[in-house]
Amino acid sequence: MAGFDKVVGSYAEAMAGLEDGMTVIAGGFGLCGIPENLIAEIKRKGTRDLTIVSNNCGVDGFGLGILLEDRQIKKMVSSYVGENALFEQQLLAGELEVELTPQGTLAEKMRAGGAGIPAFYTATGYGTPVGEGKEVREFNGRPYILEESIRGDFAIVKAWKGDRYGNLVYRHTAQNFNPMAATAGKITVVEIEQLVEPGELEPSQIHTPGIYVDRVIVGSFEKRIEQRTVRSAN
Amino acid sequence: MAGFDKVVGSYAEAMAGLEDGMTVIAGGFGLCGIPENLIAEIKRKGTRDLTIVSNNCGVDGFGLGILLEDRQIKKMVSSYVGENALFEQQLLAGELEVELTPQGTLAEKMRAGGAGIPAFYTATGYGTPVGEGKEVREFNGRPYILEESIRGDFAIVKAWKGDRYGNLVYRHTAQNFNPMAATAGKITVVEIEQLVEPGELEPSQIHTPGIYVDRVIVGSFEKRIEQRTVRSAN
Amino acid sequence: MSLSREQLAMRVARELQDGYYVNLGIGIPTLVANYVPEGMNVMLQSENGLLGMGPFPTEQQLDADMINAGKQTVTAVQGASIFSSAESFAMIRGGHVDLTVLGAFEVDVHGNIASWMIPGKLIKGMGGAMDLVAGADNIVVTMTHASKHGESKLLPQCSLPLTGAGCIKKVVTDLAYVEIADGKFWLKERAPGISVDEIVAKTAGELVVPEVVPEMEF
Amino acid sequence: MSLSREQLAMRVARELQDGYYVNLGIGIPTLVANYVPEGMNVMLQSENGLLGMGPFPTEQQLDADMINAGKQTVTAVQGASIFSSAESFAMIRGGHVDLTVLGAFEVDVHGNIASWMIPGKLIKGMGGAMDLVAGADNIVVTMTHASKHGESKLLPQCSLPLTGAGCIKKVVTDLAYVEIADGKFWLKERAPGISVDEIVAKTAGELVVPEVVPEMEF
Repeated sequence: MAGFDKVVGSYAEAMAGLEDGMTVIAGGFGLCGIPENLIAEIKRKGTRDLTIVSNNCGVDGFGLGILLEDRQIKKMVSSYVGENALFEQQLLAGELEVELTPQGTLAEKMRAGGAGIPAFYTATGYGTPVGEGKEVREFNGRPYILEESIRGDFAIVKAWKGDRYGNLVYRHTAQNFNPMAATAGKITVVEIEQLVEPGELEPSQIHTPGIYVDRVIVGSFEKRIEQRTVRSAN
Repeated sequence: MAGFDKVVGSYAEAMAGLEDGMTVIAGGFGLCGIPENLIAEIKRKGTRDLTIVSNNCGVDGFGLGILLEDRQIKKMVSSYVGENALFEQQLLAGELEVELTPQGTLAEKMRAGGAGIPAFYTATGYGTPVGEGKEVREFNGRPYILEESIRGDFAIVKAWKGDRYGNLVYRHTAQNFNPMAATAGKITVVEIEQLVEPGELEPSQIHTPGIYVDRVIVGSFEKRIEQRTVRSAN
Repeated sequence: MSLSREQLAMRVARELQDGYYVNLGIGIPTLVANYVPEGMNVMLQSENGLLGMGPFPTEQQLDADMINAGKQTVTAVQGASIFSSAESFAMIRGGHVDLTVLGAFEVDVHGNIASWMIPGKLIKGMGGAMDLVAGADNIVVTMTHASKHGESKLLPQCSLPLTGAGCIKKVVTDLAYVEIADGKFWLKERAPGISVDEIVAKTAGELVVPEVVPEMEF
Repeated sequence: MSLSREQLAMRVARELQDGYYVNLGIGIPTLVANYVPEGMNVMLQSENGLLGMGPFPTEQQLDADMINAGKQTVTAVQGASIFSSAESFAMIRGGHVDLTVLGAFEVDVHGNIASWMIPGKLIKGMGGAMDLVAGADNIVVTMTHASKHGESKLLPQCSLPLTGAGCIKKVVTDLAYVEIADGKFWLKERAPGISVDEIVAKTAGELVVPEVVPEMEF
């Protein structure tokens, strides 16, 4: 199935076409399930003035945080950016713009973007700064605000297992924003831990059907833990 | 986990509380993945003036078609109702109302209903009879119509495997509308083929998390085939 | 000679490209799957929730839980995925399907299509057709050029209630291949042995005819 | 004596019912999980996509791909499910979570809550808090009744930017359990040894005080 073989051989190839000023949607929650090597490739490329749509912005020195070091990010669209001293510094210095978006609204904006729904109503954020300037409308006597969907020039995604066709399965809570991000990129690039043969993934257990995916690369991952909490074994 | 044990022992118990005039959302596509025994229980109960939200209305003598025999359905919300002579007869006689809804819009209306999204914009149906009387709005230069979500007093769902907590997995294309229906009922009743122990279903491979489900019943199914198409084995 | 059903499917199949995800409607569009060119791979999407539809099952493979959007029993190819109707139409509405092929009663010079409802006749419903025409960039309509009574189906303005507005750019009929742009039909190819005069006579909407109209080859 | 963090969690835990799906915010709300009454079962929802959150892992169980909304490594209980953020907030926004517990800076008599932003200080973001308060019918806010400087956090009108409007009905503070209805606070219980006078003095919004205000029992 030559036309459906989406595996690329290098990270340079995986991120080919990314240009200054583009919008990149990234999967991951905190440092869990982030496309860490695709992010590193963006740093290596030195692409600038990026708008990054991601629930968080990594930490100092890991994840999206490394794109702050050379000031590659112009704007973040996120629900929470509090884990990152460099972020704070650039924000206060006016070098970085941030559009804070409620977590559920952010997830739904990505899904809607991928699903051809340009806008939807939600009660989330009504009466708060998030609702300012947005249309308010009542349904069944309750006010809702209008939120528009998000699409990206690129989406960067981390999955567990994948096949050449781009069918993907995520592992545990590393799923998070990845499935929605995968649908919302004009070019969707996925890095996976394990390449399997087409047919190995049970069709009805595939989280992301390959139709959403343009490029697949097999990577190895550090998977840094942000809050290491353990209990004693007994 | 007593408080989470949702298994009921009889179909009467499964559909307890269903009253005349209620709205019932049903999973299934054609005769595939329909909650055939829950439908039979509605016939047995004789509940009337029902609004049924389902992609199709079964066939004469099977599936939702059997609810037409005693005129239990007041209104159907469906995308396609062409497989049913009794349906045609009651529609032409003015005994039955039908609200034809594009298939994708119908699926999204159910999902939105379950997800707390009261309305969304879609290009589907713009400029057609479906768009008549609905708000039109442009996003990025393209016109879209506003569609409102659907919730039901009951949702009736057919799954393959399920546990006592209501976690569900669907089999092959019997998934179809069932996951969305499951989220959109005030009371969601599921009939399953196979009861498994909590923990047997891999957490990240559950199609419908138990939080959406109120009652579970184990049934046996005829699974009638609507269009039997086969090829020779060689 | 006007094209046969098989020839219509063969002509539509030339719009396929390697690696395309394709949704084929019921009827002639379904036949397109039989004419995928050698060495080319396409993946068929069935809107009830199957990407990678395979052939009909053998008696041994027959499974009531495995059907296509036409409610026929089918199989899945290796590498297929199966999902909910909401996910299926997210793909369709979101423009992820590369090519959609469907039938119609009428199309017009504005790219409008009418394919689901004849007032006065029983209305069975639009199924997924409205979503498919609204979601796809690349749609091929295939139908006869005129009705049995000789009335053109390529109109200045659709007379029947629409399935979608302004969404059709390519029409393969039994007489011709026609594109729609700038409020006109553009004649691109004619069926073997069909004269330009016949096509002009059977096209009610404005038709631009180039000096040379190549014949389709099969 | 004003309630300790553990006592706050214990009082909130009395709002639990058998079979409840519960979302617990970061901080004191998290402690509520330690005080689920004997014989009662609740299932914890973590908004990053986990229903059925278990205790922290042992060293052997530790897994970077298994975290909660506070980004802490966790485990899953038997019968848990794991899903996307869109599915997680479909549950939350759709009102499927039975009880949500979260902290706040301020609440007011209109049921407004401010919990995410102090102008002039660095804004870190609202995370899932706005979705949680908009989606839940049954929310318990837990916080200190007044600031360290003695300023009431139960106000006629929130002074800080809101997290949600008109959504809070129950507040457990270190001094009292208060309900919100009809544009007023309603004093329902007081912490052991805390006088009604002290509660009145530290409640800036209109507070309705019944003749008898029972003491919380622990």
